[in-house]
Amino acid sequence: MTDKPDLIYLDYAATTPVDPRVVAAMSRLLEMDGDFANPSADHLAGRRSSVHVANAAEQLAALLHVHPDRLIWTSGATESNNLAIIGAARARQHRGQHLITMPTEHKAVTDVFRALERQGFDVTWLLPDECGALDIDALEAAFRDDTQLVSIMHVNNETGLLQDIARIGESCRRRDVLLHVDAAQSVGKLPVDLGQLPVDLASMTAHKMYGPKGIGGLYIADRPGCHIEPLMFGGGQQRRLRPGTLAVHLIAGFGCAAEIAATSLAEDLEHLTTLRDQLWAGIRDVPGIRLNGDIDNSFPGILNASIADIEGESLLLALEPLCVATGSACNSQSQEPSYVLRALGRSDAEAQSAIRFSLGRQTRSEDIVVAVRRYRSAVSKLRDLAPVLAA
Amino acid sequence: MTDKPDLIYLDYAATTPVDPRVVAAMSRLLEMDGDFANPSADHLAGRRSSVHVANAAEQLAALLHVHPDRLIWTSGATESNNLAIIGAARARQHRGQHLITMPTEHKAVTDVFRALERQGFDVTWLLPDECGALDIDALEAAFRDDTQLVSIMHVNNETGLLQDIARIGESCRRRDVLLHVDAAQSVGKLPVDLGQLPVDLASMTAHKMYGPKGIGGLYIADRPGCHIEPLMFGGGQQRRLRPGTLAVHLIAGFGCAAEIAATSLAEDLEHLTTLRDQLWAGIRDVPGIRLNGDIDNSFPGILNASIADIEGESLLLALEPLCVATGSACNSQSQEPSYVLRALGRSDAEAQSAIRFSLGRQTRSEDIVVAVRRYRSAVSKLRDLAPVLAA
Amino acid sequence: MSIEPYSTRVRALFDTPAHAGGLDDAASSSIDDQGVRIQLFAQVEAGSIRGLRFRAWGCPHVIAAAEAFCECYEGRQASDLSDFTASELMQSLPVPIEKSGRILVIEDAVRSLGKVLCGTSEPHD
Amino acid sequence: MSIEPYSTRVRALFDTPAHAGGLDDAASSSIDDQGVRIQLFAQVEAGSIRGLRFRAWGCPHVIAAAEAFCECYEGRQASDLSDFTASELMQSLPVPIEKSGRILVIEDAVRSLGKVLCGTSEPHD
Ligand SMILES: Cc1ncc(COP(=O)(O)O)c(C=O)c1O
Ligand SMILES: Cc1ncc(COP(=O)(O)O)c(C=O)c1O
Repeated sequence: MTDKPDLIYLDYAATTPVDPRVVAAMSRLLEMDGDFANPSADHLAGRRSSVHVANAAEQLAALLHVHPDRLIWTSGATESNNLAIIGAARARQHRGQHLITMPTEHKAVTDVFRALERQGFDVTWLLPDECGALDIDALEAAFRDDTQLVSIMHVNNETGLLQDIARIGESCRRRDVLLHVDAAQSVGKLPVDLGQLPVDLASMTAHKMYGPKGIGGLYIADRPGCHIEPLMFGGGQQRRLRPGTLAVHLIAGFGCAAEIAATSLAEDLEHLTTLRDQLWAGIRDVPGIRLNGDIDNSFPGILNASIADIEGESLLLALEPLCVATGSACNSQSQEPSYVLRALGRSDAEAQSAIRFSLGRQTRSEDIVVAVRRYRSAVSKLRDLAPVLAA
Repeated sequence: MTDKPDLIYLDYAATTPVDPRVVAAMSRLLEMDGDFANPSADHLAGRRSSVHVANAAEQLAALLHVHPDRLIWTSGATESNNLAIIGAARARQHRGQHLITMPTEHKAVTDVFRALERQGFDVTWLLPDECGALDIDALEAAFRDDTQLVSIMHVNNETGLLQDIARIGESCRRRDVLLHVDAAQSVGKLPVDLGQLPVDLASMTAHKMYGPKGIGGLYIADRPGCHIEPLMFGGGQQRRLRPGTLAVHLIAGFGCAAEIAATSLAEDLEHLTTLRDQLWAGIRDVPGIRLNGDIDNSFPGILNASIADIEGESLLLALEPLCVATGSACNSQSQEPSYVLRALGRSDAEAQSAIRFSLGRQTRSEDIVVAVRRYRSAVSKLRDLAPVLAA
Repeated sequence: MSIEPYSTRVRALFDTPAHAGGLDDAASSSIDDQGVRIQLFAQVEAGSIRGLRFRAWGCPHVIAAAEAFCECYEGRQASDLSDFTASELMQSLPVPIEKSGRILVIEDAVRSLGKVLCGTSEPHD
Repeated sequence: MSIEPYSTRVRALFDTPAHAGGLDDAASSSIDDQGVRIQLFAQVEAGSIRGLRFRAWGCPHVIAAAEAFCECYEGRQASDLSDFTASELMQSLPVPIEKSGRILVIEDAVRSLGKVLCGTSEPHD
């Protein structure tokens, strides 16, 4: 599987290639001649490894404008979400068992809340508007005396929609409710100043920001009442919040990716905005097309559009060699129409025809030209194939 | 931190360097020109990634003599232990809440059982004999009608002691009790035939067998009653037992390490036995030395010895540039004397003076020569420094 | 785990469905069921199928199966249509088992076309 | 996170403790407390410390501190010993704060040596 005849990768929201500088940083930490030792070990080699862990925490902390001690390393955003939500719900359950989230969150949030419901927690699911945004008044109305935790994502992984985390966080702070933010799709791609934002817990993952898969982070604010219980138990690593041998090379890779992101973020955003606008300009006049989300209030790396009367699986095949997603990559192996788009009020048919184009640092304008051409020809091919509605 | 004046790494039980072939296999799966895509994605790039995941499962399954479908990828043995123990205890708690383990297990087992105790489970802690072995009669006597799970490690991480998993498993099977085995220190180093052994759940980790850190495995036998509940919730990956984007390069690295282990295991063992014997022959006559464990019933990669009247921290510093451990690497940041050695009946003083030498594929006979010389001179230096017991 | 969901044959049939489209002055049948829409058109001369065309809305396997059917039965006797079974397509393309329902929709469309061509009414057996 | 637990000075003092050992015909003091054992030996001529030696059982900081003490006070007046404080060693080596208890054991040993040398009894204040 080595020859890749002109694949065009437009699935950066699912995962990104690793930046060559990150690869270089990691490759020095693997073999006998590198700092591969266990960073908890009390010997020279161990201490050398621990320097890389400390550096990486500084790098990620600098990107987020927080103190490195506030960061926990996990295996990815799924684990971070689980640890934050289950951990905070359990740590505060003596105060109350009411939690608030939205049905348009990633499965690594919604499925966690469903598990908590089964354990007796009471969850309010706030419905989004038709673009996917949270209505702040609805949030205000949902608070109860026993509300302990709100979890709202920063950037939606299917539509790119941005939630107003600052306002949501202010509402939470006024009521002494914790706010968890799934920032898997925003950290490293949009400015996320956790030193300023009223956020208590934030989940992130390296593989969405040109770092390696298998390493994530959880930010835990240094505020009274902001505590979590661990999900796993073991050696005393990471203040007992997340045990296990620290994966030095992955942590260093995440740190390096964070440092690169900090310097290239503005440029990346400009690049993505230009390409996204080029893409939308190229396909917006296709009859029956409908944007999912809100182009004016979105992370520009994601464009999601449904198309009337086209079968999704055939569209995906006709789009080859474009690598795009029909739903969130994390649940695309199921054939169900996206629950996120259904929650925005799209019909099953609209949801299953949706294509998510997600762009990244290596996407070029020529790729967009091909994508536009492919999309238009795929749609017209499939329309030509379809029965004329006579029956 | 690049120059490493003749460090001698003898801490392979804490973590191993990654085999260069593993590094090569992983490096092809990171960047844009490699198969970095999300293996769950429904497009060409995703399918190419998923091939590597499937191959790795075959490779690891071949090493263990099991079907690849019986393996779950985790972030390491700590997570595997947590998932297996908490998952099985919860899945079977309607049948009974009695669990059995030993105090000489790794913290990633003992701390999990302590957490379960706090949640109302009833745990029997079986004491080892003075070498660390489980008395099978004591196990038989500990079974109760409500016993659901036994967890016993294969190779002890501090002493190298081997438990008789086959006999323990037979006892468990006779009573329809699940057996979990923490095989972090044995998989890839000793023959572990899970197709034959009466084991229901087995934890393993790549970084102890020349694979990368951050990836582990859990074997779940295909037997009635052998079910676990997940610890984390999210996308439907891995039959919902362990969600999160699959870390393709780490999985492929683990697979490659397993394949290498399968072919080099016998030779590795011979190499380690020779070196271990050389080491023990070189230091066994040091006055006051005492072996921890049982050299005739051990994984030969680990040799642990206490020494009378020597302070452990000074011994460790005097041993530089040897990189050895005083306790398990996972809890060496705490200064407490090893709880494992205490459980074998060693005094605090004996436990804190214990040095674990752990050898690996790259250890050479010359390294052992240096280790012996260093150990002898460190001990005599510190003895010379010590007050003559007059007071 | 089947890593490649489409065989080379399915891909080829889907990519260039030579029998896609309608036919004038032709017998036709059409079915809309299970999220699949199929129209078949046949021109028959002296009992032999001179032209066979389809239109389809559905997943790639449905489109490929419709094309494969046309390819196979064009030129044959109209009476042969009653021999057609979904399972021959399921195996030859192949089509994954969970999609059998969709291929049965094609079978229904073929049966119904056969009936139109042969002017027979539903056999009661 | 302090990554290197021992300063260069601590390492040097631990590696080559020039004042390790005993002294014949010397005043001495000895303390065994907090898991630390210390013995100090001093030869004094005309109020001046001509030779100072130690024996120690303890962590590297204890050994380094004992050596540093000897290095510093050899050649000085015996009466200076009463000026010695653990905190000067804590800062100059340095010794991490959680080990202060152990260095106070050295302070006690020095005090006790001072008393032996000056023949004074415990001041009651
Ligand atoms: C918004 C969001 N949250 C969580 C995740 C899960 O991240 P990971 O794959 O690192 O577990 C993803 C991506 O899969 C995501 O897009
Ligand atoms: C016996 C044993 N179990 C579990 C672990 C934990 O493994 P990991 O670091 O992969 O979480 C280790 C090593 O640290 C170990 O030696």
